[in-house]
Amino acid sequence: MAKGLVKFNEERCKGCELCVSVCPKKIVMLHETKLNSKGYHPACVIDIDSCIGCANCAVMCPDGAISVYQEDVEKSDE
Amino acid sequence: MAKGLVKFNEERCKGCELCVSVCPKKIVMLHETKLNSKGYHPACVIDIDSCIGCANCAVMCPDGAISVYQEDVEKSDE
Amino acid sequence: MSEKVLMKGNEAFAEAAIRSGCRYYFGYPITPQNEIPEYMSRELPKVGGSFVQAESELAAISMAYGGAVAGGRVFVSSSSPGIALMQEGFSFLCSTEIPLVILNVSRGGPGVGGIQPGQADYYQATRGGGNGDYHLIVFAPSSIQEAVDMMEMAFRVAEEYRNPVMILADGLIGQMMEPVVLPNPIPDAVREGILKAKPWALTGTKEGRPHNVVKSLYLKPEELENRIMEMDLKYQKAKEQLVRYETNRLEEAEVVLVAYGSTARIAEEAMELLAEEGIQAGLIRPISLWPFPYEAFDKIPEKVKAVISVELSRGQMMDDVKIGSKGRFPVGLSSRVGGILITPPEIAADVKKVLGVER
Amino acid sequence: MSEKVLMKGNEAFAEAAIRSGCRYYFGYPITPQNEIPEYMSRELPKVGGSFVQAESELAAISMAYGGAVAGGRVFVSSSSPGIALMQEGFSFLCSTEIPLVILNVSRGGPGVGGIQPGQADYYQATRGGGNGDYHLIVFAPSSIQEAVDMMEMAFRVAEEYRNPVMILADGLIGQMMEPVVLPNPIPDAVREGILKAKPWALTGTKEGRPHNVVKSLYLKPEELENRIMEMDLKYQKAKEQLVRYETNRLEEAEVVLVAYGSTARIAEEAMELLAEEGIQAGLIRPISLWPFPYEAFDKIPEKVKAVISVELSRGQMMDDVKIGSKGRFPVGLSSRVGGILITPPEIAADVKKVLGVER
Amino acid sequence: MKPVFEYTRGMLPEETTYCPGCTHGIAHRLIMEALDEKGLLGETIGVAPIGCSILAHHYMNIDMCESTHGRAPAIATGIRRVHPDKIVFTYQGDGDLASIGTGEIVHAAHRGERITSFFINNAIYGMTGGQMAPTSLLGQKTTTSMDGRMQELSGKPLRMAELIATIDGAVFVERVSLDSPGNVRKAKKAIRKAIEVQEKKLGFGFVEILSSCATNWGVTPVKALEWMRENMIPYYPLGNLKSPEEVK
Amino acid sequence: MKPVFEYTRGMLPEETTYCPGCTHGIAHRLIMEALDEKGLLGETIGVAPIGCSILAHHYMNIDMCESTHGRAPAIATGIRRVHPDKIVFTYQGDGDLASIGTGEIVHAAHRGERITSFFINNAIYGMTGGQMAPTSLLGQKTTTSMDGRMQELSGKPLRMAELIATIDGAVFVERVSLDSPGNVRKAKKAIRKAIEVQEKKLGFGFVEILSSCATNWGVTPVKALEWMRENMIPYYPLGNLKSPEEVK
Amino acid sequence: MATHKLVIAGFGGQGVMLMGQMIAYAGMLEGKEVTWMPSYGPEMRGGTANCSVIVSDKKISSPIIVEATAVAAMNLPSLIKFEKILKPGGQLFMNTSLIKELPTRNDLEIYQIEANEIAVALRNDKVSNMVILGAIINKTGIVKQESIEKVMEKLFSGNKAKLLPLNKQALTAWEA
Amino acid sequence: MATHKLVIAGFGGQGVMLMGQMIAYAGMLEGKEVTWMPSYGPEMRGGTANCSVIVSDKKISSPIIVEATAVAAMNLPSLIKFEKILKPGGQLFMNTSLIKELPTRNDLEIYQIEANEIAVALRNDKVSNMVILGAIINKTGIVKQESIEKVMEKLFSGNKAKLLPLNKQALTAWEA
Ligand SMILES: Cc1ncc(C[n+]2csc(CCOP(=O)(O)OP(=O)(O)O)c2C)c(N)n1
Ligand SMILES: Cc1ncc(C[n+]2csc(CCOP(=O)(O)OP(=O)(O)O)c2C)c(N)n1
Ligand code: SF4
Ligand code: SF4
Ligand code: SF4
Ligand code: SF4
Repeated sequence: MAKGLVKFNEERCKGCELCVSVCPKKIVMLHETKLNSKGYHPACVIDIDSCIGCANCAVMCPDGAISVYQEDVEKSDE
Repeated sequence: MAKGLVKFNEERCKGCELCVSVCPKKIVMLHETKLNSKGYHPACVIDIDSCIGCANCAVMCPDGAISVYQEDVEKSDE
Repeated sequence: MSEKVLMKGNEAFAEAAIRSGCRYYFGYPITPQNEIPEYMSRELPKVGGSFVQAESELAAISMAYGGAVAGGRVFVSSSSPGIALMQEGFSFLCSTEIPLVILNVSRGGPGVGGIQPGQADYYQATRGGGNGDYHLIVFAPSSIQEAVDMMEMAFRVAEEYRNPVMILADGLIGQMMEPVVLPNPIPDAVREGILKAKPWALTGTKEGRPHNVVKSLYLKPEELENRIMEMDLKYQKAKEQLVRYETNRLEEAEVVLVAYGSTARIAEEAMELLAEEGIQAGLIRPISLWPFPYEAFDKIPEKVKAVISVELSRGQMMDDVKIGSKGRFPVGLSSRVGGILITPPEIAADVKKVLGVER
Repeated sequence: MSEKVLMKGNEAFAEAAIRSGCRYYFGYPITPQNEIPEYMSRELPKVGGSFVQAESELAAISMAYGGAVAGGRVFVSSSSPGIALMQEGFSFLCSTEIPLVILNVSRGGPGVGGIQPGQADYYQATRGGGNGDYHLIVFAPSSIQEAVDMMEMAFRVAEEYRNPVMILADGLIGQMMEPVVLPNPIPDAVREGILKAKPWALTGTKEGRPHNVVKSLYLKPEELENRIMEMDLKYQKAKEQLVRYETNRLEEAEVVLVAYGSTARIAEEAMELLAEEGIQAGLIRPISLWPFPYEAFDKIPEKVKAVISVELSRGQMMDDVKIGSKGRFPVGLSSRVGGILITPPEIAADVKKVLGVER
Repeated sequence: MKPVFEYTRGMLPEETTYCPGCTHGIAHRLIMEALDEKGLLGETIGVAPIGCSILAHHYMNIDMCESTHGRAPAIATGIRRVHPDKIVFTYQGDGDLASIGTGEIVHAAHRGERITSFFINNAIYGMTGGQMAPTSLLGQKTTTSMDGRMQELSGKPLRMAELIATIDGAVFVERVSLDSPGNVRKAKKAIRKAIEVQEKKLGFGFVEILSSCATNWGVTPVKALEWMRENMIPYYPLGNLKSPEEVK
Repeated sequence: MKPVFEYTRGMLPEETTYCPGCTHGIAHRLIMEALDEKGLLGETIGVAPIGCSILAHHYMNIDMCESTHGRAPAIATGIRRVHPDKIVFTYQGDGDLASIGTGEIVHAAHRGERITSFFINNAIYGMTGGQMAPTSLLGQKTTTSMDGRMQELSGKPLRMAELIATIDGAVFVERVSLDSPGNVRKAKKAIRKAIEVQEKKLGFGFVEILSSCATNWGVTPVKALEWMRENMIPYYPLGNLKSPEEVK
Repeated sequence: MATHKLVIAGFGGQGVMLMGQMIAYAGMLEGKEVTWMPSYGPEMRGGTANCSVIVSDKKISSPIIVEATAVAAMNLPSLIKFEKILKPGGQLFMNTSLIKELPTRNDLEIYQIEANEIAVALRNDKVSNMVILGAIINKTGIVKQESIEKVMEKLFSGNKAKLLPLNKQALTAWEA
Repeated sequence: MATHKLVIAGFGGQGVMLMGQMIAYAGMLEGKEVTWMPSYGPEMRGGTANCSVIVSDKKISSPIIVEATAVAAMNLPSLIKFEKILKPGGQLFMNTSLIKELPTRNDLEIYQIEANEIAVALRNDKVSNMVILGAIINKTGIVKQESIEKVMEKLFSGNKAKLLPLNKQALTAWEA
């Protein structure tokens, strides 16, 4: 399994949960307590180790709040 | 063959020759000399005896200038 | 008379139209008047009427013409850019002499502009953008109550004059809530009589009368001129009979404010502020914008130092204020635009500037 | 200067637009201006330009906006009801400050009306039916030559002011033929420079500059007010710099005629008729209808007994004549409508009636 | 002698102002004949377009009004709401219906408005003197396409019947032609059916009627019929595109 | 670490004013990504509609203008004539394109105008607060159809892609949806193809993009995606309706 | 005379527009002030077409003719419509090939021209309008014959040049 | 005081519109002059919603509030936007469950209400707006509590009747 890394721009997040709903690993959630300056609970990843870097969350984010990176495939293969 | 009779309202005629062009017996023509008050040569029938009463001329007349009658079928049959 | 209710202006307008016997509404959504089509879509079917959400304002005014040509009491509403799209229709309706009532809940322009209240559709309403010699009859209420009270009159005038009547409101009285006493519904018998009183309406001949024809094209200039002169007579009559206005403290005034619609309410508050400072201001409030109450200006005492047009536009009503003033007084402007409502202190300040009073 | 040619007004207007550097024309057929799209469809492709027959006047003015927003010199023409359909577009063009030239070859209204010449689009042109505070800049030529000569100026003014300019002609000068000297085509270099002088135009960023945005919506009232006040400044400047008019024999006059466009030619003949009868008539001919030459009226000598608005409409320009006259003189009307051209004897008769002169 | 063909009393005695041989006259007559035969002349309200046939109300012996250019289907919608039981139709040219009035015809169909639109497709703007219409054929010379309509500049002609037929609310769609007695008779049948659809309150009906404009095509009326057969019908195939069970 | 997904520089850093979960944001991004990948950001001119996305120019990093309501395809036509070699597109909602702007979209297609129209079908009027659109589904509750859209009153929802596909000048027509990552990725492909059609000067391109409006549907953004799958996609089948050989 | 005001009227297709334009053109070549104004629009379809031509030494204020100095009527409806606007003593040109009636006024200078017959005699009945044109310029002096011939030379050039002699001939074919 | 000018502002969805309408309604029941004016349009989507309520003994000329006698701020952006328009000494109601900051002005009468916590204590966090409403009428006297209760009785009738006791309770839940 590929290994992914997800970065959130919390200020842009509107807490819509689209990312939450499409994560195949169910590791994206809204932060329970944190509020951004717009007053939304921003999304975050609760178990980054399970992330496979599929980028589904980012593809569905209407607000450009998510970037996804993957460990270099060669590296992880070797 | 049925026997027809065609009446022209010459004042309404605009001399377009649509009736002329669709008569299967080629017996409709524009009057060569007569002019109606609009200045058109009105259509007329040159050989009423050949008329079969198909009403093609009237069907095509855009100006309601033609009426067509047919001898009663019973009569002509008897 | 029914009891007082607290209602949003737009909904009150819609309800008043229904109570005035309107059974047909055609409209296209636009802020700040969406409560009207929404209300009509719910309520008209309940009284056997018909609501159609048109595909555009052009279609809406055309459907309205269709409904009215068929004899119905028809109501149409929109807001500024939507009204701009109806100009060809208005000219056509006037030329065919088809009555209906149009409500413009106006907002800031030009173009898309903004959605906050504005009064910059004064030219549009009173001079129109349709082609040719015609006039809409235009009334401008300054409260929900006044709007509601004038609705039935608007339908009657439209039908008597066979001319569209426009009610020029704005986002302020459309969106606000105020206690209002709704008029009683007109009796069914009266409502049903309306169609009968329109012998010109298209109802099908039933082969019992010559066919009715409603037309706008007159290729022969002589005929067209006759039609226009006939209409002109009607418009002259309107100038005699339909002028509506209020004046306030004109006699004592040293300065006169002219304001219509929502702005008149604010101008009244400004008058009080000025009075506190010892400046006597009078008010002319045109209620009919076309025909414009020019005669009100004859009542302005000679001593008045200036007449000030207070409007949420860059001096559109000022033209009529100048015509009314006939050069007797300098004419000034007090205005905010873009959806900003002018405040009483701002009006007072403008007045003092014009009068050259030290602050 | 080229030699004199005999040309139909409409074709001369089209050719003059091309020579003024116009390369884009969008239009929808309507009598009496069809020769313009027809001419453009033949000639524009020859000079590398583009003609599109739009699906409607709404589409035509929208395409025109598109062409102009992209930096092109764009020309649009129509006639009265077609112009009515463009009102929303005009308001939008003014709000986005996009320059172009519009020609109204006006006919009789209201509604479909007739197709003979009329001047009943005065309100439409000068007060508009679009929403909000905006103005078209309007010029009214009284001959084909004048129309042709003002074309290039119209494009320049439109671009300098970033505002649409309307040329208000009528079926008379559109349909008639007169000898005319066409202007020389503007040099290619100048024409090519036009686009460069429009840093706001949408040309693609080439990623070499921040993106250009042309907009009309301002949801914040403060921003919208600022925009309107900026435009207002521009309109004030226009009032100082763009007023155009002619006067004729004002000094000796005992009565003053005010007439524009084709009607001014007829009024001049009426002046001669009156002079033969010993009545001295002067003439004010507004060439710019917006801004209106109010200052011309200050030149009217005090002794003048009446000012008469001569127009092929029911007293539309009369509003401006009244504003200009400031109550100094009674204002009368001399008019025929419906496509009928007023004649010099009719004008003379109207003048005498106003003056109370025996026939 | 029994009458085989007499001018319908649906048409008023007025003579039309149409050019000699203009098939608008035939189309008018067919609609009025159909209404008369069904006894509906007194129950019908018509809307005339802007175009040569703006004065249709001069000739048709029914209640009628003029319209703003292209808006007839919206106007008919308004009439329909006030008179739910009358027959309501629009009569429109190709400039009126297929150009400026595209939105109104599409949305009358979309709402399934119970009206009938008779669409007179003569591939040109008649009234204004022969400009290109959306239905002008490729290569056809008009006053705004002097070298013939070119696809690169103006696209291919619009087939309205096919377009309207994609809309669910349009339940009856047929294209007919007035080029010959046979086709005129077929046209009549389609018109009758379209009216039946309305009587039965089934939805929106659309009859596209290929028609001639000898004047602006620059040919004689008889040649114009030939041109229809040789050029129009091949591009605009005749026939029924849609018909509800109830009137099949 | 290699980037799998970074926000495209085609989008400006501005935050959008769209409601939480509004898929307008996805549609914006996809178009900008496609343009960026083809190196066309500097060569593109866009036309924003009247609708929630009127401020698209606030977010898209290209030359852009606002339009009058529904007229974007006519505006794009004007732009196209002045800049024959740029990429020109319109971005329009269903009120804008399928209602008031019906005439303009049909005729841009009819002329085979070399532009691309991105049609955001969210089955409602968003900006004005949830009125019925021509694309609202039967039974769908809106502020002007409180008891749900009824066929008798308002007809059946209009399928624009199918209608446009009947027009010869429209050479590329596809319907896509933004309800799931898979469909978003397919949408992106269709958008790329539509832009290619324009680069190759083949004709008019139309991409209908099913989109959500949680706010006016009165559901959560996640439920909105479900509603799309359960209700919209069955009525508005996804897929390509038309594609020229050159981009297949 | 300082100002000629001529109305030419007939069926659409009889070439009345062209006749008027030729006179206006010729007037312009002579350095005169000229205007030409057509009737226009759909009413042309059924009825009559006409144009007004003014040729003058002075500036022309309106191209519309209220009182004509001359009228050319190419058919009966035109005669009926336009004899009324002639000034007393005005000149009336009638194509008597098509008009069998006489005008009702008796204060006019009337020229009856069997234009079609004359044209047929020239072996081309299309030039009947040029026959009338010749009569007009001959009797009114509105423009000179050389000027009209110059105009004809411009008009009938290129592949139409072969029509020039016939047209010139038609111009002088009518003898009063 | 003769004229109360109250602005209530917060997120869309916090019920600020309803709060304002209830006060206006109550004022009307008391025979006062009242107006209610909402912010409207698409800008509500992202930002704040607010309404202005005026209750007065005199005719009200404009429903727009230039200088407020009281402001209720349900979130931080609202506080920032509206504290400015309070007249000196004006009353400010803050929902301190959501606003942790303090206003910048120090010439105001400030009421801090932990509305959400109070509502949660009542077992329904949806009534936090009624808690604030109670505070407003209690401290401003804009309308009487009985009047609001009458309004509530109209509002919560039929199948909503079961919500009435809770809402009435919320009205008096806050103790200064
Ligand atoms: C708003 C408006 N635009 C344009 C016109 C001019 N106009 C009159 S009829 C017509 C089109 C005629 O063509 P068509 O609809 O095909 O009918 P036809 O005359 O060929 O029967 C046009 C463009 C008008 N009257 N009003
Ligand atoms: C001429 C005109 N009519 C109406 C409006 C009001 N209006 C603004 S946006 C809109 C429609 C919005 O719906 P849609 O196109 O579906 O876009 P969405 O907001 O759903 O993205 C309307 C009717 C307007 N601004 N101008
Ligand atoms: S999809 Fe984007 S905006 Fe929505 S919750 Fe996830 S990160 Fe936030
Ligand atoms: S079809 Fe009618 S109008 Fe034409 S020539 Fe025959 S009778 Fe005359
Ligand atoms: S112009 Fe064409 S459509 Fe119009 S009446 Fe003549 S032939 Fe018929
Ligand atoms: S109203 Fe609907 S379409 Fe508009 S931004 Fe909100 S969710 Fe998107």
